[in-house]
Amino acid sequence: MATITTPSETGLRRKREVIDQAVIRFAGDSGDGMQITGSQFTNTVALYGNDLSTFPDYPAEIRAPAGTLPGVSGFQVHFSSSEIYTPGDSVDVLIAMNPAALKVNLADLKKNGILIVNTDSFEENDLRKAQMTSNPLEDHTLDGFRLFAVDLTKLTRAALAELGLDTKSMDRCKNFFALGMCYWLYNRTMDSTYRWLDDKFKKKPLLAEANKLAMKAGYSYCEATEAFQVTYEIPPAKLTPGMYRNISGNAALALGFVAASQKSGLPLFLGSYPITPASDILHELSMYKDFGVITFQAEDEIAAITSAIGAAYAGALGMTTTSGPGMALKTEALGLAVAVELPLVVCDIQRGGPSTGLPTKTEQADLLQALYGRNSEAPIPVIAASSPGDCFWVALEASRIAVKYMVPVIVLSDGYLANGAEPWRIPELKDLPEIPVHFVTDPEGFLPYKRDPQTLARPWAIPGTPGLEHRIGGIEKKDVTGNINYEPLNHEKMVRLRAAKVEAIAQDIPEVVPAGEPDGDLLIVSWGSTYGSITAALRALQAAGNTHRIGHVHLRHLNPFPRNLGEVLKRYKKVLVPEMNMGQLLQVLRAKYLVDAEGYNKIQGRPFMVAEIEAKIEEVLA
Amino acid sequence: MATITTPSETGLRRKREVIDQAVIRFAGDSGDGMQITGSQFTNTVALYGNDLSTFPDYPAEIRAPAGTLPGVSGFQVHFSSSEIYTPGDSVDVLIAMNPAALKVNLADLKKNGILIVNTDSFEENDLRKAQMTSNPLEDHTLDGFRLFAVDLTKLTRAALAELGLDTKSMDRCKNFFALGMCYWLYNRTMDSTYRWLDDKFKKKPLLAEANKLAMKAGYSYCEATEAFQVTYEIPPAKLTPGMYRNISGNAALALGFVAASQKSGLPLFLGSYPITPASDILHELSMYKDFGVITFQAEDEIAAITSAIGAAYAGALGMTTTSGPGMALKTEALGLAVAVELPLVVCDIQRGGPSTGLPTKTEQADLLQALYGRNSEAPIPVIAASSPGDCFWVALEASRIAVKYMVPVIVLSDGYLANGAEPWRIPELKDLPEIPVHFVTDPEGFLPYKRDPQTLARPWAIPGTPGLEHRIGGIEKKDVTGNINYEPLNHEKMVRLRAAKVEAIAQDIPEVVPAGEPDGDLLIVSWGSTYGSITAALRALQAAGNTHRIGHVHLRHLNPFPRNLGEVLKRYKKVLVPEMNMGQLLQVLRAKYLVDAEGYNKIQGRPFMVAEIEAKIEEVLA
Amino acid sequence: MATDTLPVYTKKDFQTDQEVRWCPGCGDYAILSAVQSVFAELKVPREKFVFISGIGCSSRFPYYMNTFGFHTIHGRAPAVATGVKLVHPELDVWVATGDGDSLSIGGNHTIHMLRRNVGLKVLMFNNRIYGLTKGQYSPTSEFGKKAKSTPFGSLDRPFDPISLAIGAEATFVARSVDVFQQHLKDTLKAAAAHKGSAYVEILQNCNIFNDGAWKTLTEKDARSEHMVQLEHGKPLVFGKNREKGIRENGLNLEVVQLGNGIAEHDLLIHDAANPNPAYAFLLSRMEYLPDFPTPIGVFRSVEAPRYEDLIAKQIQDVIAQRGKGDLGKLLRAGDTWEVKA
Amino acid sequence: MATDTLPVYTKKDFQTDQEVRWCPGCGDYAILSAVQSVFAELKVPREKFVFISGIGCSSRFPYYMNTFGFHTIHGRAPAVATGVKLVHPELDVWVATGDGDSLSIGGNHTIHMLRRNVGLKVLMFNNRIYGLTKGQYSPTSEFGKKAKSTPFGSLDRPFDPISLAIGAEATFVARSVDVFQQHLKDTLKAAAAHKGSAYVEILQNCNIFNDGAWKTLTEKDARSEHMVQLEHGKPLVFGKNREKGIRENGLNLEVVQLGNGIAEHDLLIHDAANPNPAYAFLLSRMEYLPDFPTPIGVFRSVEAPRYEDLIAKQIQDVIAQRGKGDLGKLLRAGDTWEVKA
Ligand SMILES: Cc1ncc(C[n+]2csc(CCOP(=O)(O)OP(=O)(O)O)c2C)c(N)n1
Ligand SMILES: Cc1ncc(C[n+]2csc(CCOP(=O)(O)OP(=O)(O)O)c2C)c(N)n1
Ligand code: SF4
Ligand code: SF4
Ligand SMILES: [Mg+2]
Ligand SMILES: [Mg+2]
Repeated sequence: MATITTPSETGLRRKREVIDQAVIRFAGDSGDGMQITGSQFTNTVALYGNDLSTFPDYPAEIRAPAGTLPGVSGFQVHFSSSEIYTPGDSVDVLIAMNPAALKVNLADLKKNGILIVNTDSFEENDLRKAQMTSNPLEDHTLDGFRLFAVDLTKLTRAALAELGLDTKSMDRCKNFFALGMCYWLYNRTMDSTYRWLDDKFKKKPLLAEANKLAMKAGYSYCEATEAFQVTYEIPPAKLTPGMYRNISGNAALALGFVAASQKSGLPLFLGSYPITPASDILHELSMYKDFGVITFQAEDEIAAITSAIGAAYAGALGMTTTSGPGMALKTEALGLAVAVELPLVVCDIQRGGPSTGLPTKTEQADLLQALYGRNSEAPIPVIAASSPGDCFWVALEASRIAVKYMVPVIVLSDGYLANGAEPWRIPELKDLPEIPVHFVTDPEGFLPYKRDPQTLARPWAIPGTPGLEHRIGGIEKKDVTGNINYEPLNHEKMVRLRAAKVEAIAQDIPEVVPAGEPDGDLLIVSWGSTYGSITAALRALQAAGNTHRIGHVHLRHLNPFPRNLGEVLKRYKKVLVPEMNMGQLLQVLRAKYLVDAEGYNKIQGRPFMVAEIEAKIEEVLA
Repeated sequence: MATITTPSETGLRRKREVIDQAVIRFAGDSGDGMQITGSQFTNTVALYGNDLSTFPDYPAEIRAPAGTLPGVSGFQVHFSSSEIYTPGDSVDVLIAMNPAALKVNLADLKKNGILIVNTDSFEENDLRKAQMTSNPLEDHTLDGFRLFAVDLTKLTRAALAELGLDTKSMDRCKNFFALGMCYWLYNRTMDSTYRWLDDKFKKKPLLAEANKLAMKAGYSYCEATEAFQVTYEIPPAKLTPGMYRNISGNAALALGFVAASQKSGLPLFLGSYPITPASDILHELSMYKDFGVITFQAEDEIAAITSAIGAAYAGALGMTTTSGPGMALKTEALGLAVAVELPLVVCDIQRGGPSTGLPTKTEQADLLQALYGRNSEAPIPVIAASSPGDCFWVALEASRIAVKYMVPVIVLSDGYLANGAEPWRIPELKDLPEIPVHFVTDPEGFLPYKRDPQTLARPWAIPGTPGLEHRIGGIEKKDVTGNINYEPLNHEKMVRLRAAKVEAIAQDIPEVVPAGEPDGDLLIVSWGSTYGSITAALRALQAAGNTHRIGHVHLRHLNPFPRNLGEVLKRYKKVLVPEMNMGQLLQVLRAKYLVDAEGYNKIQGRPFMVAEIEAKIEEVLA
Repeated sequence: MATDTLPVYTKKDFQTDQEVRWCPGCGDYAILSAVQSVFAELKVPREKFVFISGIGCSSRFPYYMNTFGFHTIHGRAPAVATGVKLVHPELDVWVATGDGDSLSIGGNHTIHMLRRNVGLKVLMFNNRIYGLTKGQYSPTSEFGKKAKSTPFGSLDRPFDPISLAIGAEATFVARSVDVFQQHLKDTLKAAAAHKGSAYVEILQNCNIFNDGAWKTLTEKDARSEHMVQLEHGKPLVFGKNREKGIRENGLNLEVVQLGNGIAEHDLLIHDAANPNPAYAFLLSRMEYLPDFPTPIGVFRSVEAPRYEDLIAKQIQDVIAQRGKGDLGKLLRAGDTWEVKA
Repeated sequence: MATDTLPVYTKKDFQTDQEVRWCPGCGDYAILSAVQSVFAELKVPREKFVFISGIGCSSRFPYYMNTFGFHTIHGRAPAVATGVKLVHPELDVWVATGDGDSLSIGGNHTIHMLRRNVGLKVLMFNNRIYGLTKGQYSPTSEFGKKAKSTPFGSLDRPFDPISLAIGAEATFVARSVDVFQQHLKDTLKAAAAHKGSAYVEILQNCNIFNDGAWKTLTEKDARSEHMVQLEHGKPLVFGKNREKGIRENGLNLEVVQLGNGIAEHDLLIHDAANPNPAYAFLLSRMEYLPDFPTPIGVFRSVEAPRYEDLIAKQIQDVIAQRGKGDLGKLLRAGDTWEVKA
């Protein structure tokens, strides 16, 4: 670790350490603006060129009273000079705006980590609200950390004294005082935040000014006081060249579907009923009216999906978004979509269950529901996103398959991807996949269930097309003609055709290529949001000089599986399947390939830590 | 085959063959009363002591116009002097009341089988309605069968001439003319049908008389004419001694739940929404008000199951009945039942799918939905009935488990069991299992999620109990106290506890004991309504002198599996899993036991034929 | 499209080759025939018609109409149809449904469709029974109904479909009867002409499971006594010899004998366009009062913006303000930064 | 049970140890406090109270009531509660729900519960927004509402919960306001006293996502101008100085100035017991007419048999006729035969 000693303006001599990465968490009351503070810090490090990964941690849906434990809101930023994949297991710097925030987050602070607390909010009743019996600043709770006890509130008020704001408004700026301190600590410029403040408070320049002053005050406070003996330097990362933006999974999904609509030339129709953590997709898409997006907030999840089926029938790119409980309500309608063979995309942003469960926490436990949660044999392609940015590409892939094969497609994301954000390389339009669409128009020889010999897709014949008047429905249909038909052999034929159509997609998706070793001691098979932790863990093991031959297959397509998966599984002595559920992918792999794979299951409403995966791998290989 | 030649009253000498079994099918228009005719024949042979199995084959739900193909209604009776397990693959005697009935059913008549047709209904337009271009009685369609062309209508009218009935009423009796012929053909007495007619037409003695006359006329017609050269004798079967009745699967389920209610002392509450083929359970139970049964026809399936959950919460034996599409709608509520850990029984009478599919046809394709069709990890015990009579016992077992473990239980039956009937040995009340229930009443130390150490069941504390006021809900709960709780480790603990509770049931159910060989070449594993065909096939193979060592495990418990199943699977060289789906049990067995089992799948809306299973087994063993 | 280029349709043009599978004598046949004739007269290109249904005997309807047809799942037709309409407002979308499909499992979708005023024409076949599932009572069955699931009589109070629809903000509500072909056709035309949601209750006889449910209204002689026709701008007169009428009486209505001082112009003059739904609601409760007749015809028909038009307009407005969306710009929106090679 | 053996309750007895997790300033606090005080006065043993809810901020209610409580799933509380009531008619079952829970996803269960007249007391917290999911518009949000999912304004016409309930055959319908504690308590008591379904719309302020939704009714001065209290047997008077009133005018209502010839007895005298729902429906439409106030209080309160009582009675009657069911006999019913050893 390089160390330069620089004379600072104040003449104090300080160490400046060049390090590879850092994790910083802003924590405070819901009212303290921690999300804004975090995003500002994120933008600054992003613009500077670090790789990064962030994770907001809101309180449960309802706002709890100020200062209480359930009211704590946090925002974590992991930034680095090399590629990173997660927001980080534990934090180097914790900013705690009140006792509750301290109590909730302290466990994640590294030994000897930097802890900045706002001493002004450690009064008797602050402690009581946080259910603390003694003051941590006084007992020895905080030994073993580098504690910086700062009168944030007082200092901020002092800095803003001139402006003549009421105290409430002044106190609203104290998060920017803390932000200023962090900028100083990591040698960052405050410019982008200045710009943002100017823009945000166009109408209220005084508030812009106030927040700037507070931020500067925080910065100079560190400069002036003896407080910190070190500052840190984290050089830019070598990322693939290109234009970048920071993006969350839900925002990326929304963009992906708008892109799919544009590439296919189909109007986008979203039928949705709000539910955490999927609602933001509805919110995002409802802003894109200029792209002709139709967003329909339905009376319930059933109306949401059935309206989307109606839209698809009418020739739109029909989709619906939801989470576990809502997904359960859509299963009957999913069966209809399978039977009438219309394109449809259903996004399930998974959350903790069962039932209402842990609405704001993440989980991966809807895979089996996605695969089998319908009456009778109703096969549906299922694909899962692996990172916030990947959600964009998954939306395009789902739309491509739905339209090409005339089939409903389920997209699995989760609360962690939905709210987590990462820098995303913005694609060139020309790099987006084509999504060709063909509506039949020629009545000559038209039959509703006459399939394309290659894709087995039936024709898409939309209302309004002269001469194509026809009837479809959920009752079993005669092959080719689509007329109601109860004949035994026709039924078996149709059941097998619907299955074959989905199976055929395996020919239309890439084979898997394991990361790391192509064969050897251990293969890790995973899907969804565990991608980051597992990849990071494998890098870490490698860095630590692990000598075993380890491969990693992260599946995007969960039905059908890539055609070479079975063969790849056989190349390794052991197979480990880490999942945030009780072993759902594991069960499908074992059934299909009779491979004696082992599961590693965490079902705690939060992602795997890199260290947990590392430890498990070492255990398995030991 | 014994053959006696007896002088008949008319002096004609006829052969009377003693045979082991026969299959007879009555087929006609929906309006021809074939169901009644069939049930009468069934009663008579039952009272005589034959073993038997019957299957009605109605037209699709809507009544099609008279004389048309979709309008054909049939009733098949298989009766024997030895044990039988199915209604029979093909028929020895077919009664066809009109051309449509002939067209639909002829394929199932054995070569050289007896075919009785009502020639009076083969006019021009009868043929047209049946979409026949030429008259089968005249072309050679019927060569190779023993055709008896009888002017059923004319003869019936003649027989009833005296009574002064209008022709419509007279023609309504022709099915009894046909019935009379069959009684003669199989040397049966008409007494029980006389009794039934007297009872049914108490108020209309004239109609009773008319039908009796018609039946007698049919009987003496055979007696008098040269028509038949042979009559058949099928001696009584050696059945386990006891009192018997004929029962359908749906009726047996209903009785089973009334019995469970009586044995547990809990009021029975059924919340249901009508759906084919489950509706009859609702109809049956709604007649048992004298047992205090509360039947609530809800506005939809969701209200049906949630009202049952409310009833269970209030201390009733709560249940709901449905079929595939309705089951799909109940999945969100099932998750709630899992989370609040209340006893509940959900019956899914499976039918052909996907979506509306084949509403009146049978299928076994809801197993995976029953096991996994819910958001997140929500394990539920699943039990399946294997025969109409077994439905009674399954209802009791489901109720026992639900109440003992405070857990929702899914019962799987199907259209074939629901409508099919067989003689059922009526149990003595003392042979029924006990279903002990314990409501907590002591506030001392009461905690809503303090579990019974052995069953892991939480206490059942019903509203109205002083001092037990408490709150439950679908959000994750703190172990023991049941308070809302979002802690990561508590969540994992609760998820594992709910799973462990269901797994523990394996200790409370019998181990499997294979029928046939305890080990050897081939093990057949099956579940549900395939029991009959498979058992019959194995008997047949044995009879045919098959020398391979074959075992058969028919699973009642599909979650959890009997504890020794894995070990049993290893005792055989091969494992074959016949199912009326695309391989659902197969997939679970392969995943759990890594056994390379093979599936035999038929998905045609109708049961396996005995011959199909035989052939498959021979193929596998070849 | 210019209607003069329209092929001239006959009823036949709207018949399909599918064998109709309703019971002989079912009231659905009459409704099918009326709809087919009316469609032939509507001057709408056949390919613009879409018939969407749920599940039930009534919901088999689309199979027998030679238009675009979608037989969906139980109770969800209004939601599926809403999706179709929002994507293609110019289509003429009709819904065939039953008292169970529309008011039992589908009740929520029905009231929300009406509240939004989606431009759908809903034909609700009310036979006061579940026909397809062989005869359970429905939400419109009379209290005490003995049916498959209620051998001792049902204990639910029925909905009045007209009252419920009005309570759900419906802009067009009407009632007709399967066997009154002319009245039915006129009612269908009125519905077709209405811009927003049109909810039409059609009293239909299920001769198999609920025969004669509407006898008192359909029997030749009884008819005129038990029924009053609502005609916009006309007084409410009924009775075998049109000798009786309905008159205002405070906030209520009363039945009066015409003659000796009481003339038709003294009676309540029907105003289907009355903006206040309380008026139509009052009419819908008439039949529950002693000696009052059952009204048929158009209870309410008022103008209100169609949901699909509002949605299309909002999109146009936003595009007018912002210009058509540019995907490239959208992807680059917000804070971006470039990583140089 | 004899009420004299009843413990004397105080509000405290109905509070729980659970930390209340609504936003500071939320109208739900006021409702909770009113319910707790009213329960203390109802002379019902505490263990007989059951509070059932769906999902939403409002549906967290049961956790804060020291009674039996069941926080179920979104929209299904009326169905769950119906199950409880049918099994134990003697329990005092209340439902806490919101405008989304009760009228969006739960609309169908709500109208069917009302139609059946199940003896449930439903408290519908109407904040005209989805609070728990952070601010999407709801079925009661005003047309054009800008909310999370409608940045350009919503295009749905709202339900009037009172009209909808009346259209669904409700026997008791009332409206009150979170901040009018006394009026709210009186309304809750009236609901508690009603034998059948009681549907109470409580106007509630969500100060986070829809602050001031009911300002015009709650603001001190505006209040008297925009609101009229419905009191059985009393004239409809309103205005700062009670100078205005509502009077019948044909089938409609009109706003009149009191004085110069017009006295209170000339006004409409409220009759909550009016058997014809058209009367209460008319009142529910008043607020949509220019210059008319919004009514609060009990719109309708009529007697009708409770569903749970009818079901219990049917069972008793059958038992009275046939005697209690005998399982042995039941199993042996129909044709049986014996197989001898
Ligand atoms: C989800 C679901 N639940 C139940 C059914 C069974 N079902 C089919 S139609 C029907 C009711 C039909 O009644 P109605 O809508 O009045 O139509 P009708 O047959 O009387 O014309 C029911 C309960 C189904 N098909 N799907
Ligand atoms: C099946 C299902 N769909 C959606 C949700 C998400 N959700 C929870 S509460 C709610 C709406 C709440 O609105 P309201 O009933 O008005 O209650 P409030 O929070 O405003 O009191 C929604 C959409 C859910 N929990 N379950
Ligand atoms: S069952 Fe009734 S409604 Fe259905 S087709 Fe037959 S007669 Fe018509
Ligand atoms: S979000 Fe609104 S309704 Fe919910 S608790 Fe907060 S203020 Fe109350
Ligand atoms: Mg009906
Ligand atoms: Mg609300």
